[in-house]
Amino acid sequence: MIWRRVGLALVMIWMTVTATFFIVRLMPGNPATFELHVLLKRGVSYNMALQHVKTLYGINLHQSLLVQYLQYVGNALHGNFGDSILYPDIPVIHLIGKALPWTVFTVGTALLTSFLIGVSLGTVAAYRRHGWLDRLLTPLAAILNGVPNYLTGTILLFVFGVVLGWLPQNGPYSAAITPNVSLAFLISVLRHAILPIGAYVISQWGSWFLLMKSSTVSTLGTEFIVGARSYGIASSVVMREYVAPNSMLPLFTNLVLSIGFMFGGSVFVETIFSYPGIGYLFSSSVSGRDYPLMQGLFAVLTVAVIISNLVADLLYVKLDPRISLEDAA
Amino acid sequence: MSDVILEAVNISKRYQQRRRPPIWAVRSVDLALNSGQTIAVVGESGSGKSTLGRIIAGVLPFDEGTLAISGHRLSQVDAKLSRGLRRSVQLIHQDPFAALNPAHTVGNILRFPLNAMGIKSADRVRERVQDLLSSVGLTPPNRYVNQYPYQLSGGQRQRVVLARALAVNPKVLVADEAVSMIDVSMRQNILGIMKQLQVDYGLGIVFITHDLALARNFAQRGQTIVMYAGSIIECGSTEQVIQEPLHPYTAMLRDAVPDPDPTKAMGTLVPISSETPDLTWTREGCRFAPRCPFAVTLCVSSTPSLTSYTGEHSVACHRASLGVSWAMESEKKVT
Amino acid sequence: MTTTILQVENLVVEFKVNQDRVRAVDDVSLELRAGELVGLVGESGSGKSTLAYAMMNLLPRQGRLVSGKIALATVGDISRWSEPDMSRVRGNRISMVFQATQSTFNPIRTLESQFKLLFRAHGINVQEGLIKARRLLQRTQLDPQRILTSYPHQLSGGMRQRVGIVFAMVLEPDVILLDEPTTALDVLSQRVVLDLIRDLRSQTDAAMLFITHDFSVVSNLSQRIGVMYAGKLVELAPTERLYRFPQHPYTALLTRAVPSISQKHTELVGIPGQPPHLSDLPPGCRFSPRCPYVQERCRERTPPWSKISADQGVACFRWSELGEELANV
Amino acid sequence: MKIETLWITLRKRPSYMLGAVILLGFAVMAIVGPMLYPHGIPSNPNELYAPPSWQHPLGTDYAGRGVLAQILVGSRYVLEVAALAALFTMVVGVVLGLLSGYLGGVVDVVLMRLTDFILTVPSYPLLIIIASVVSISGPVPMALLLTLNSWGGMARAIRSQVLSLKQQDYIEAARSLELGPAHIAFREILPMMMPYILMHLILAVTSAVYGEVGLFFLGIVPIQSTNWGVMLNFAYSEAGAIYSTSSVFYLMAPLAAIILLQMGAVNFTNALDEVFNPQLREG
Repeated sequence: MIWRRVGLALVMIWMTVTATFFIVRLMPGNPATFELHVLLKRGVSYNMALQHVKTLYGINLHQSLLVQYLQYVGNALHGNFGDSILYPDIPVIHLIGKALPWTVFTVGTALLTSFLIGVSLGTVAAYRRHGWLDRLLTPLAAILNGVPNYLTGTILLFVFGVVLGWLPQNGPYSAAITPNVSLAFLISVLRHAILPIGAYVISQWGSWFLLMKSSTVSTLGTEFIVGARSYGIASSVVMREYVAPNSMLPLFTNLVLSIGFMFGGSVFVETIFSYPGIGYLFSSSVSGRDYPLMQGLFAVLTVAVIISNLVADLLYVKLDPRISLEDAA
Repeated sequence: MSDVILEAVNISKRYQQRRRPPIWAVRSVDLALNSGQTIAVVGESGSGKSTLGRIIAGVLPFDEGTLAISGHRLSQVDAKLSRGLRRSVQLIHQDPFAALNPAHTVGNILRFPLNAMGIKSADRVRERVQDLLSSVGLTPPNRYVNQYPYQLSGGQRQRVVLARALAVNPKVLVADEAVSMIDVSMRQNILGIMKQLQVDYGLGIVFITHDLALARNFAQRGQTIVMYAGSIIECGSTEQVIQEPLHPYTAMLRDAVPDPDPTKAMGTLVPISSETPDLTWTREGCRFAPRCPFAVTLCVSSTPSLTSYTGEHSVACHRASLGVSWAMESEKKVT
Repeated sequence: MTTTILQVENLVVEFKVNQDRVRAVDDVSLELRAGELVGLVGESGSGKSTLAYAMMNLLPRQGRLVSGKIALATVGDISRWSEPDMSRVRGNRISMVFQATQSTFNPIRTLESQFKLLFRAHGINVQEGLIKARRLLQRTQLDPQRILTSYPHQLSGGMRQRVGIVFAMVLEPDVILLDEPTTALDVLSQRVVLDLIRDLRSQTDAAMLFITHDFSVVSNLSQRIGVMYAGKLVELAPTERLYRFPQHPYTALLTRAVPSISQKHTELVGIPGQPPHLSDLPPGCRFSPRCPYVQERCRERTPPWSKISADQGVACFRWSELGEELANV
Repeated sequence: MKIETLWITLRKRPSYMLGAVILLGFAVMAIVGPMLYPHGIPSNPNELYAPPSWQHPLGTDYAGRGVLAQILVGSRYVLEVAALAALFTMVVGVVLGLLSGYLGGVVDVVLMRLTDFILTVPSYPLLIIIASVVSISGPVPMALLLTLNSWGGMARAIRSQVLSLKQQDYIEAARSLELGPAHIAFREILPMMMPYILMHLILAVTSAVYGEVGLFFLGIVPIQSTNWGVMLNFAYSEAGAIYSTSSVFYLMAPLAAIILLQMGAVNFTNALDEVFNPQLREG
């Protein structure tokens, strides 16, 4: 049954690649043809222009749509999304490769931080329901939970970057430092990452908090907690062996799933902080109408989501003995 | 001889499973019900008794066989074909809380089927609603019309369910464990109403239960069908089936029923294993054989069919039809 | 004369429903003796399960033990004990079997690890404990190896119920409370469980309280039976006496409302009316609105508990005059 | 009767009432706001980034226009799009969810694969790409674009609700009584889903606000009129206000408006939850 899941994921990936092809090829104002016309107008010879479009988009406009499509898919499967327009003559895949570590670093750290904060506070709030912590945090979490990260990012940038001036406003590290393995460089990288990470964490922890709280509350209400107490198991052991594992279970799938979502959400935060990750690359590709780059990024982002979905499914089966892959299908 | 109002012939129901053999919930079941007659269907959970009930009530499609309601034959349940027919068989669910939409008042719950029957004038509807509520003992009716289901007790809810069924002038009631979720002190009241309705309207009743004592109590002068793993393994008049069971499974069910009289010891017959039957089983052999203390080689190699033993009393057991009574053997074992 | 193991005296339990407080258990006294099985029969809302949960000090948040005593012969009155103190006696002094055992086991741990937790909680050598558990499982006609390596959901209802009984008995408690242990089971599984309880009862000195809504389930198993109605204990007597010569009209009507498989057919009658809502109790005797033998005083005053003999009592004004009549209902 | 219950519930807690008042306030603002400035918001080159005053309670922007005035005027577009998007989301989600759950079979498989795909694709990047390829003009296309992002979740949720309601005994009873598919859909299933739909509708409004403001903020959608997203965008790009402390009101006003809206939505949803959840009502 694992193969069925993998198969479904592959179909999704194929659909994504197809979708990106058609967005570029069939959308009104088709960028590939547009580019061709621009080149022809500039006096480039037809063959040269065709060749240029081909390296840009991986599409040979001279051939039939089917052949173009097959070529595009073939290239995409090799990670070849053509060359960038904004950064002439650099393959899209290289640009993505350079941006990816920055996003993985900030998004990963933010995810873990918000998860830990949300889960621990959520547990406390569930145990002390209607206590002061619960009454303070629950409404706060409910409000912050929905607030998008471009708002929190803007506020952080303004308060800590502009007004207080405590932390750098943009870039991955100070321009005065050359990247190398030194403490100064490391500190600079961390200082630059604090605000972007903070933006993610503030808009993310609330959802973990609310999830964990409701999950724990419902676990605490289950019969097996009463059962454990009836066998004389001490409260601390009940908490460790019964409440925590059962409440965390539904959160793990969400954890894996949100990796993909946060990659998508990096567009805003990285734009605000001019942080050179995937999201920044994406928004500059959009404003610069760099379609090959846009296509490549979109495909990579989507595949990341699909793969994390797949991992979540498989992981859940491992974690919860009640679910077999067949039932879950 | 009264007329047959419900006849099921060779009914089967399968559930397909991915990469596994299908589950046979009901296998080749025959059943005929006259007006005013009571048939009790007994068996454990998984015996197919509820599935059969929902099939004959017309709410669950089946795969094989024919179903005839008042002489109209349906090879499969089809919404258009059965227009109006489905109404004549009404299902009484086990859980009266789940059987009533919590969003509607008792008055509306009864008004909807009346409207569907073509009774539209507000006065006529009000009158009928009052009649229906009184006939199930919810008096005075006006006290209940504007109440929501959650404001009623389990027994009262089940009365509303009965009144709703009655609104469409049914010929048959299929009561699926209709009192098992009702408090003991009120069960007999609900059953009493059902019996009264049976007399008043000549209703045929299919009474599905896992409790043999209850089956005996309710279907005393009727028939009893015993189901195991989707098939009928014994049927006959209630007194015969319960007093002189021919199938070891029936005897076990009877022996397992606890008696209110503390001096009565429980019966001695217990199954040799607590394994529930394999519903995907399609090979030859009696499906009860793995749990049967009296199984012989024949039981494992060939499937017994339901054959008449004495008069209307039929059984699907090799040992019974061979004339070698397992009952005598069991006497020996015990003494 | 056998020794008293547990003494419940004038127990009162209240629940908070909306702004009201209702008495789910009202002034109930009961004693359990060594090696004895007492049946406790009542319908929904009679307070029978609440009584058991109160005895275990496992009342839900809205419930509160208002007054009364729960005295274990070995450790004294436990009614006011704190949770940590209670966890020392639960399981090894007083234990409980639940109606739906499948939901009282931790769904994501094997039964073996749950047994281990139980032994560790009470400072018992895990290996010795497991040997004992295996022995008991064998007695219940279950394959110990298979059971111990299983997760709760992998067992059938009847098997789980038997495992639940092993859990409650393995530490040899003084008192075992069985809360509707067969209600969720099929007839044949119920039979197996009842046989098991009968078998274990003869092997132990523990006192058992068997709670059920179905009189016939305990009639053949118990030495004495108590009948509860709307939070009150209305009658308590040796089983055969209670069945043959009921002193309370409710007992008489209830035991006669249950069909029998063995007896000649009799027309059964239900009890008219509805059990009262605990928030809306009638004045005087709570059964008076449904009682065919009701008199004026029954509606005005609550009948006191009349002790007929050492192990028999009834709460009805008319018990001495009605005796004859009730025996022939 | 429903309105009465809502009123009773709202009066139970100040936070519920606050939520309702905030939402009502925003609705009034969206209707009345632009009427206050029929000739546009006057600008005054002598008052750039002025601090709050009686005339401009929230100060002025880089062109000397009142910030509060912009918030008031800008609310209409934002809330109009959000309301439309929520409406479209509800219609598409409910219809597809009902079809998928009620009909089952091939329809279900096809619709659910499609829903899965839409839910898998990273939503903001998808919106951004489409917005950059197709020119968005006016509130309706904008709302449709945002619907693309949100119908999947709604359809999935409605489907699972329908699937579980379909299993209910009272639906089976209605079939057995031959009350008809229209009765079952509209009188039996829909009333049970209404609270659920209503609560999601409110959440859909806030998420549509985030979506559109985000698109304007990134500068992907052509700017036609004043709205909160445009203000944010200008704060960054046109005026570089973000890097100057004097623009605190200009920058923070739209943020505060959005957070206030979210606060109103959360509190009002909690109130609705209490109205509809009978367990809470009883317990």
